[in-house]
Amino acid sequence: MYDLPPSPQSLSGKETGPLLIALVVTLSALWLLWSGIYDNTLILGLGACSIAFVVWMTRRMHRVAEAKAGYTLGPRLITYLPWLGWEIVKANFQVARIILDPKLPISPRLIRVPVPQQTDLGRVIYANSITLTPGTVSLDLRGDGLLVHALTHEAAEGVLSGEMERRVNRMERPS
Amino acid sequence: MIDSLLHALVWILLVGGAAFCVIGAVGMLRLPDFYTRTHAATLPDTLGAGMILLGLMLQSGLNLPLLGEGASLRIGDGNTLVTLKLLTLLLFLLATGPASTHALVKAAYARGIRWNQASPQDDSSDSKHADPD
Amino acid sequence: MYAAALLGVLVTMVIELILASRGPTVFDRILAVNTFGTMTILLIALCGYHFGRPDFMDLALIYALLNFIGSVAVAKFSRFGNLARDHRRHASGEDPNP
Amino acid sequence: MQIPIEAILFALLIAMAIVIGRMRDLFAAAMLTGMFSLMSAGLFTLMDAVDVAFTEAAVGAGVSTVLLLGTLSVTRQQERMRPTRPLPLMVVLFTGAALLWGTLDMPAYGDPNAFAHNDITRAFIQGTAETFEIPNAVTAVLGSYRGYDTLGETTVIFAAIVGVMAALGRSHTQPGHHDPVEAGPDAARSHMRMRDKAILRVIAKAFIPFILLFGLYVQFHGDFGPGGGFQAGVIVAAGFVLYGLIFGLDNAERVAPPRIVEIGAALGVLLFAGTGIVNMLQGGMFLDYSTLGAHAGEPMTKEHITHGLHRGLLLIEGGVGITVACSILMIFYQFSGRGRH
Repeated sequence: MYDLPPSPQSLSGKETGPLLIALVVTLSALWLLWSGIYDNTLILGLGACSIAFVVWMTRRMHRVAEAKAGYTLGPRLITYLPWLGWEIVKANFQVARIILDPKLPISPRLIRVPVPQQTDLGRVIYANSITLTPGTVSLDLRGDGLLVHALTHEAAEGVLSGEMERRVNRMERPS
Repeated sequence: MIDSLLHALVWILLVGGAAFCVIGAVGMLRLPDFYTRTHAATLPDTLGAGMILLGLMLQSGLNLPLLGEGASLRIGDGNTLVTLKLLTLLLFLLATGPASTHALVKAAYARGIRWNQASPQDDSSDSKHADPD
Repeated sequence: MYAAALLGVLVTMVIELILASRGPTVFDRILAVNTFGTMTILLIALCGYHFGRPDFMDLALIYALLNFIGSVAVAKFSRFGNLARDHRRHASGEDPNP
Repeated sequence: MQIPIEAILFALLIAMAIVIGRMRDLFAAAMLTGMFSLMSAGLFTLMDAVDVAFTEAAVGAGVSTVLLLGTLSVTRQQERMRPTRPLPLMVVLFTGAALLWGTLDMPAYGDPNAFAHNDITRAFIQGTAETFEIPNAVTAVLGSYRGYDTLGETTVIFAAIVGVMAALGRSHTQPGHHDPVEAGPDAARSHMRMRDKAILRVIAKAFIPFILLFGLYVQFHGDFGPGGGFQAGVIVAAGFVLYGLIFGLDNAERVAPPRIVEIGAALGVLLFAGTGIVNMLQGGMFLDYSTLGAHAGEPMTKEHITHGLHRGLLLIEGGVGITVACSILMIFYQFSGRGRH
């Protein structure tokens, strides 16, 4: 009765395999981690049923609203995250110093930076990294431009220097 | 030796995280307009929450006799499950935080919320705002 | 130790409450409520340790997952004045600046 | 240590209540109500009512904000200023005074001789621990000693959704609306728009599975920790609500068709009550789950009884979860389909 429409972006057979396995593995790991009960077959069985239900529902949702996420993140994620973490720590201290300064030395700027990433996931990681770093907030992601509000000139220069952009790019295309 | 070092580290992380929360809140009080306040609001969401949760993770530690007796684990003597739960909690916070901030800022921008200060330098090629309704 | 961190979290909550009631725009309030949500998560996690109750972590997790929904709903409502209108029927009016 | 924190939180609650009462902007008031509920959940946690805090968190943090906003989209956003009328004011003052007077009979905060700490309560907790052999007594008490109450509560939720549907009419989207031919170009258009909202879409897509899984985890671990059918139902519904918020009501209704959700709401109550009827058919009393563990021809042992109780709890918690999830989702459909222009 409720036939799902064939979405133009529905998952093709090639992508389904690895994505599905990744989803099932993540969900199973989370269940075991949350549950902490491993000697009760009933609970484990219910866990398996839950995972099956969630996977079914997720695939249904993805088929309804187009769902090509492009999970092409390379192993560079492992080197990207610590770098991002360190950037966040540095930026935190900078913003904290500005806030605690009695003169409140801010110089807000609005800048537009290019978003050369290929996949939506890459764009989202880039935009979210900018937001996560205090001192810069991504305002609007549209087409291949990203509107960024920066608290200070230094923060704006940091984004314009494009180091983060290069790192996300490299992570996106495993080479 | 290691123990007291670890203890000191937990202390620093917890108190430092709380300090960043307070600084962020003070910043939100002091900064002049909505957009600059979002920058201050990022402090508690990133380093504030991060340091506190990291401190708690160190406190419960990783102790690997993980299987069995899951329901009756106690805190304070190496509790892997709690540590891992805190880790997922931190990851969730770091992933959803910027998304909701972005949704909020984007909504404010679309509704034409303006800068309080005279005129921030606008390097953007399109500086038109949607009409506020 | 936990008490010191708890104190900081509570102070932050008080300030956020002031911010939420002060405004001036609705977005400032939402921003304050967002941070308040994060503080509640930290409060519950810290209390879990302080009182030795690990099951508090489930509560903190639920907050982290559901707070996001509340924020999205608020942001969406403040922008469009409704929650989830049919995209097909309002395809033109859906995005104010296409 | 505990008392000062609670005192601060109580003071904050009162301050917040005053702020909300003075607020004219209903949108801001709705958000502050969410904050109020966050704080009460923190307070419940401190008072060791973890299950209550869990419900408050699940309902307050996600769903009630969404429902209040849904209501706002049907009504107006500013409170209308009216001159104070004496009669309603009197009624309110009188009721408030009566309630305050009533609290005088309640035991002092933290009183060890309070009713909640007397022998009957202790006997209940003790008995639960012995017969049920599950760590979280709250779930067992709700399902067994207070089984009729819980059935009643589930029925109330079901009645609420029936009431909402009677007041607002059935969902505006008709089933035939979604024929694939029409949906084809629409899906393509939604892809075009996708670029604009990539951030929320990608994050939501990544998170909905975890929200759903967490809901199911809460559903099935009510025996071991805080949680159970009510909380789980809210969380699962919240996952679908997030989907509807970000991908649109039409897509959400395609994933979880309103017809099936309606049936689900009734099915949950049926599952609960049906368990009781099966108990009666097996020769027990209504909602006496121990009969479910009986083996034909064998005398009932304690192990059988415990087994039956576990099965019964699983079934009725499932019923509660299904009803709650479906009801909340249905209410979300009803309200969000009626936004103003």
